[in-house]
Amino acid sequence: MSTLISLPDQSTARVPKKNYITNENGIMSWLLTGDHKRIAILYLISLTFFFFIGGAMAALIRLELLTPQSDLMASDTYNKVFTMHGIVMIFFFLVPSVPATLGNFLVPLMVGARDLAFPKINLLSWYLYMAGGCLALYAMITGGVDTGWTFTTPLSTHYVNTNVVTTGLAAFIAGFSSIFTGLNFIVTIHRMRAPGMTWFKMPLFLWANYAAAILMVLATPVVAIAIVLVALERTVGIGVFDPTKGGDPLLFQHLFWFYSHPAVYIMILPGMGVISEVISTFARKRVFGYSAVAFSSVAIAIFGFFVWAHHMFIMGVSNYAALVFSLLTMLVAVPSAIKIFNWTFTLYKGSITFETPMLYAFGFMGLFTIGGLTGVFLGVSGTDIHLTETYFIVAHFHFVMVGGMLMAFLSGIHFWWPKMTGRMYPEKISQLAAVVTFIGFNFTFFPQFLLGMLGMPRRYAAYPPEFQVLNVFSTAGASILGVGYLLPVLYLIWSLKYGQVAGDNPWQATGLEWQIQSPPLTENFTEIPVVTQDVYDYEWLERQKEHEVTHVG
Amino acid sequence: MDSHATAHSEAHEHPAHLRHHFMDAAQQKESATFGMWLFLLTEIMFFGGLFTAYLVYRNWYYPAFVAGSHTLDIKLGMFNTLLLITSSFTMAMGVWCSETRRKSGLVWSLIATIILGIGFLGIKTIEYKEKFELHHVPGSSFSAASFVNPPLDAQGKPKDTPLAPDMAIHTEVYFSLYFAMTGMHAVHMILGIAILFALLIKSAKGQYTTGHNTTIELFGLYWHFVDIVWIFLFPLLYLISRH
Amino acid sequence: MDHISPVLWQFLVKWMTTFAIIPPEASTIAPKMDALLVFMTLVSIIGLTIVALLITTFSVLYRKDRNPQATQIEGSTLLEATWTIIPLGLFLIMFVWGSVLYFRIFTPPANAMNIYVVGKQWMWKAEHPGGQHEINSLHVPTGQPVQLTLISQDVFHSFSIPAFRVKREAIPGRYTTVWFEATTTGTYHLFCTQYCGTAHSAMIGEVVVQTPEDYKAWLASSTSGVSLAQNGERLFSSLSCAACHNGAPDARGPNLANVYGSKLTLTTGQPVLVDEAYLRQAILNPSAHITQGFAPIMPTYQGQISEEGLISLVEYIKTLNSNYRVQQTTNTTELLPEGPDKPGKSSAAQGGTK
Amino acid sequence: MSEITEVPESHGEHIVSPKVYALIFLALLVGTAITVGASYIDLGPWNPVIALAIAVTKATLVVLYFMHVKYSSKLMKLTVLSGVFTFLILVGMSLSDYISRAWGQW
Ligand code: HEA
Ligand code: HEA
Ligand code: HEC
Ligand code: CUA
Ligand SMILES: [Cu+2]
Repeated sequence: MSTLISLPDQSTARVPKKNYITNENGIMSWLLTGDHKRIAILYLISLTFFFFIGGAMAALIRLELLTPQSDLMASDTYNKVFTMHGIVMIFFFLVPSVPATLGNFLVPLMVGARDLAFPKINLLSWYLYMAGGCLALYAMITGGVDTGWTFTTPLSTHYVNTNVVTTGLAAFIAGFSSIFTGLNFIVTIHRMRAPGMTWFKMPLFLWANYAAAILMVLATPVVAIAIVLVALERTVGIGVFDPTKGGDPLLFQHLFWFYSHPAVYIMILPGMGVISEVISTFARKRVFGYSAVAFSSVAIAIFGFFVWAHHMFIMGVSNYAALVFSLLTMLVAVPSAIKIFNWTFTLYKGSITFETPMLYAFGFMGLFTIGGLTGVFLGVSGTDIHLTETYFIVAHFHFVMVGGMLMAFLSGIHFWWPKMTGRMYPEKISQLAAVVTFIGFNFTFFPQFLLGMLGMPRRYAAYPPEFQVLNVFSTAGASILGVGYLLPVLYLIWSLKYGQVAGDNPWQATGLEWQIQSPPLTENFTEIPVVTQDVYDYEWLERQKEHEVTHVG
Repeated sequence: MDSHATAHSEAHEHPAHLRHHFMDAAQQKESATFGMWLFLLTEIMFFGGLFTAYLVYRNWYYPAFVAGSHTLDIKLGMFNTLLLITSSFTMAMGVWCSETRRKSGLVWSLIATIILGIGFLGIKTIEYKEKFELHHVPGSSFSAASFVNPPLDAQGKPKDTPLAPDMAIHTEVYFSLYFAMTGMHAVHMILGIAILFALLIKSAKGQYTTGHNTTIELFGLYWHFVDIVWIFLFPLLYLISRH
Repeated sequence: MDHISPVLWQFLVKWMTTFAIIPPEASTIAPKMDALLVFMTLVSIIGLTIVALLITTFSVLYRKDRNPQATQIEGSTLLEATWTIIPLGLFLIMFVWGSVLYFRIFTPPANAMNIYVVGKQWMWKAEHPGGQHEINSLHVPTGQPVQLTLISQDVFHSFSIPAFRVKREAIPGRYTTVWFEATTTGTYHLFCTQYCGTAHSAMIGEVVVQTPEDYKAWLASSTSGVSLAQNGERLFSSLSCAACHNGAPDARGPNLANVYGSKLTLTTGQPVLVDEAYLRQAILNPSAHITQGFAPIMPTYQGQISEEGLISLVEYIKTLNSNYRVQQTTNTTELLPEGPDKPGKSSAAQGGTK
Repeated sequence: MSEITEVPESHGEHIVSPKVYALIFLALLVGTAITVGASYIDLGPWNPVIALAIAVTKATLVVLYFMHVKYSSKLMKLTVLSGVFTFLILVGMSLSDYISRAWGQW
């Protein structure tokens, strides 16, 4: 099968001596760096760490669910485990995943700037992230927390005596880290585009991150205040959510989901940005319906604010509110469909190759479509009654978050790895990992749809024996999945030293970031580029190459 | 690369405050202002959660909110509003002074702002203290007794209409919101005053009056925002059904 | 099949023999829910297949080996419109259909029999009107609409019967309702599906659907001898409610006969419909709704009556359709040896001084 | 391009004069007085409406003049508006649930 990868002659090629990694040495040069690329690397390392913490929790969950009884751990331990799994995976892995690593690395490169607008705030955001993460781990070690990641009141305020306040504080701090990232992106994209880089010449990755950043800035503070009120209720005893004092516990749900629904789009949008870049590159084609894809990102961001109460359909919201929120949920699902179809048609008349990032992107398209369509099952208020709070939800959100976003994240990491490190990973093994992940994923989470249809409730340490068979499938799948995730870590680390030298543009991609050396210089561009070519202009790229050849020859 | 003439050449001398990744001071300043505004948006949403809670409960427990509101001292509240508005004015003058490079003007404006801010917090402390004494602080020591049997005035008539006991206990919701809202506001004031001190020291050394005054302007935005929050808190908390 | 591990084999056999992707349909709403679910599943499968087929076809047709040179295409407004409008249309059909279902499930019919369910960490208590109590189980007859009135004593719980396709959250401080009409006798799962703390997964039970005759027999065999209304009557007298609500024209409190289901006018001029939720509110937060013509003198009973007690009182007031019963209660009060409850009385006195 | 010697005014930035500040300051004081005054008159349901209307006016003045939005770019105006908009979504759509909970009960 023909491939796209064009690496320089390995016998003579070198990773450029002067680049952002070698620019300065010593641990302090990393910990005090203002360089967006180094901060991205810091994030990448710490995120991976938290992913494996969360993954270990997932492994425990799946082991416990191997048998119907709660025999591996008592139910209170199980509750702590899935709570920590959810909190770590959401707040410390998935929300910052693509924006904080790839976004930090690429936003300035793609707009043609030397750095993000506020490098110090960017560094601060990493420190906040770490502080929040460490606090969460501390809470976990010193007794854990068992409210579920949703902190449901009045359970979290009055009926558990675990580390709710500490964990809440951790999420609060992580929230500010996310706000600062978003703020930085918005300002950078608005104010620091290189000359000629108009809005419609921006890669779709930027549009997607821009939309996600809007959500980060506007939605996160609401969960912050909700958490503050929970903490005050626990410590001081104020009565805002406490039904015995006349408060309404549903109000907490409103405030929490006002953030946490947009948060799911914070999680998916940057991933969608990655997919746009990857599909376009490996189909050698401009993204079909560029402006439709761009605007659908913004539409998702805006409509994402209007649908939060679909998490509360059976919780006692008014039936009429349920009607409205259900309708709006249908509307927000459409832009995602638009994107899927546009990516599909990008393949039409392309010249397609199947490198690892592309395989992950295909995985994304299939799994996200399933996850998204099952989201519609939940958004329809009638069917939500049967499916809510069952494994159907668990399957839905793992399909969109793991099958969708995590796949997109891995796709992006593989895609930009040569740019970040200057080295290639072993292509065959990475393709294998992508396939293993896809298979393992389906084995793990597809049975959960069936479990949910059958009515198995989520957050159960013990369950009726008739559900066991499907649970065994799921656990078996999870172990395959675990291997699928372990592989990339191994060969990516390996490639740092032994990987082939990648050259500036191994994929012959069009973005500004590919026209500079890899790894880039600390200042990114020796001269700020003036953008004259269109976005995804492969013809321009061809001419460019010819030009270079004749120039050299 | 297709990129030729750069918009900004390396050899060009940077002003001291211009950071390397900006093309020019205008871009830097615009970015900073825009960033500050985005931060203020997060603040709007942060208080938005509290306002939502307030509106819900005010509709549910209107009599309790009226009674709770009547325990607040309208004179102190008004005086505090005055202090805060004035401090906003002095802050605006400070920005003007730094724009027009009047060093002593800036210093004095900042001092005035600090004094007014501290005055505000001082009065807030007096008000909080009274709430403690009356057991109106939510939590284990809260007591709604004074709403069921309001204190009598000189003529032996109750000062305020008594509440039924079941409504009276909901004054705790009012006071929870009162403390949460004014407390969050006070936290913002305290942070602001701390920053003001830092600004004061620097401006006394002659900074911010050399043409690079972004910091002062941004802080001004923050301070005015805190003022705006109070502009809403005052009528919402103090002025419920005063007639 | 010897080479497959026997355990695995066992599992497979077990699964194949009991293979089901939807739980039994045991209520009138279940087939309706399933029809929508099947419709949505079909649409989803078709949509997914289209996407998957397109991707595969394009990947085969336009792989680099076959098509070394890509043709640049800008986009197509017609196509964009197509895949905006078609999914939107389908989603809207689902929305309308689903909303009809939603309103049906959450709007009990007038002739439904009412069973109260109280959730607490970590058990379900069901209270039948006849005074039958059950814990972690629920007996219902076939062919009869049953309304559940749910409330929680502590945190959110969720009462879920997958075989009936209904589920409703029990929330603290407020009644919620859901209804169903069972069709097939049998024993079905009852789950608490809202995470409610340590023993959440133990908050399960069974729903026993019986023929009306069996149900009657069960009712007769498990009665505690005191119906909810009778228990309520006892509370009504021991809490000295009758001191004010004695039905006399000059009574301090309004006449409670026939109040259930009627429309009252509040002092604010607003009309309200008196349902269970209103009655419960009226006892706990009397001053929240003052009936026209009365002073806000009724004391609150917050913290003095358990949720079960409140349910009994509500049931009692619902059964009041003449003053006769109240007068009887008044008389029983005098006959009762232990006399009215102390806290009730003292707060009543306190309320009375104003 | 920027030169150190250049005065910042030449960036096309608008400096609001103290006179305007003083005027706004005065308006705010008057606004406060009116709110307090209005709260002592019984206007029924209009009391909170008036109080909020005045507060909104005051806040708008602060935003436009003290915070220079009147003299800022379209982007800045849009930013402020989008903040207000999201705030209204949060409050409005949450309240829509509370208001309609009792619907269908009469
Ligand atoms: C990345 C995260 C992510 C994403 C992107 C989504 C996307 C969506 N989600 Fe999901 N959701 C979660 C994460 C996510 N969700 C999580 C974590 C929870 C659980 C929280 C908890 O309780 O713990 C949850 C829960 C959840 C609920 C609450 C269920 C309940 O509690 O009862 C609902 C209800 O409406 C819902 C709906 C949707 C919808 C409609 C979308 C839509 O945006 C999906 C749109 C996409 C598509 C529709 C697919 C593409 C469409 C096509 C290709 C068209 C096919 C063609 C035809 C039909 C013709 N989600
Ligand atoms: C980004 C988000 C994310 C990700 C990536 C995952 C990943 C996974 N999740 Fe998770 N999950 C959530 C977010 C996520 N989850 C959330 C939000 C909840 C809800 C929590 C709540 O209810 O409050 C949840 C709940 C949840 C449940 C339901 C628990 C319950 O309701 O009772 C289950 C059950 O199967 C599950 C399984 C898994 C599995 C098998 C994976 C796999 O994809 C993970 C695969 C990875 C590995 C297996 C790691 C590999 C590493 C190793 C093998 C090394 C291990 C090291 C040691 C043991 C030292 N998750
Ligand atoms: C001190 C007198 C008093 C006592 C004791 C009292 N009530 Fe009342 N009750 C009233 C008055 C007066 C009203 C009408 C004003 C109002 O709605 O608060 C009322 C209203 C009600 C209503 C609402 C019906 C309507 O027409 O508005 C219910 C239900 C009710 N009471 C039940 C009870 C129960 C049950 C008890 C005992 C547990 C009780 N009351 C004890 C005085 C009393
Ligand atoms: Cu009760 Cu879960
Ligand atoms: Cu959602």
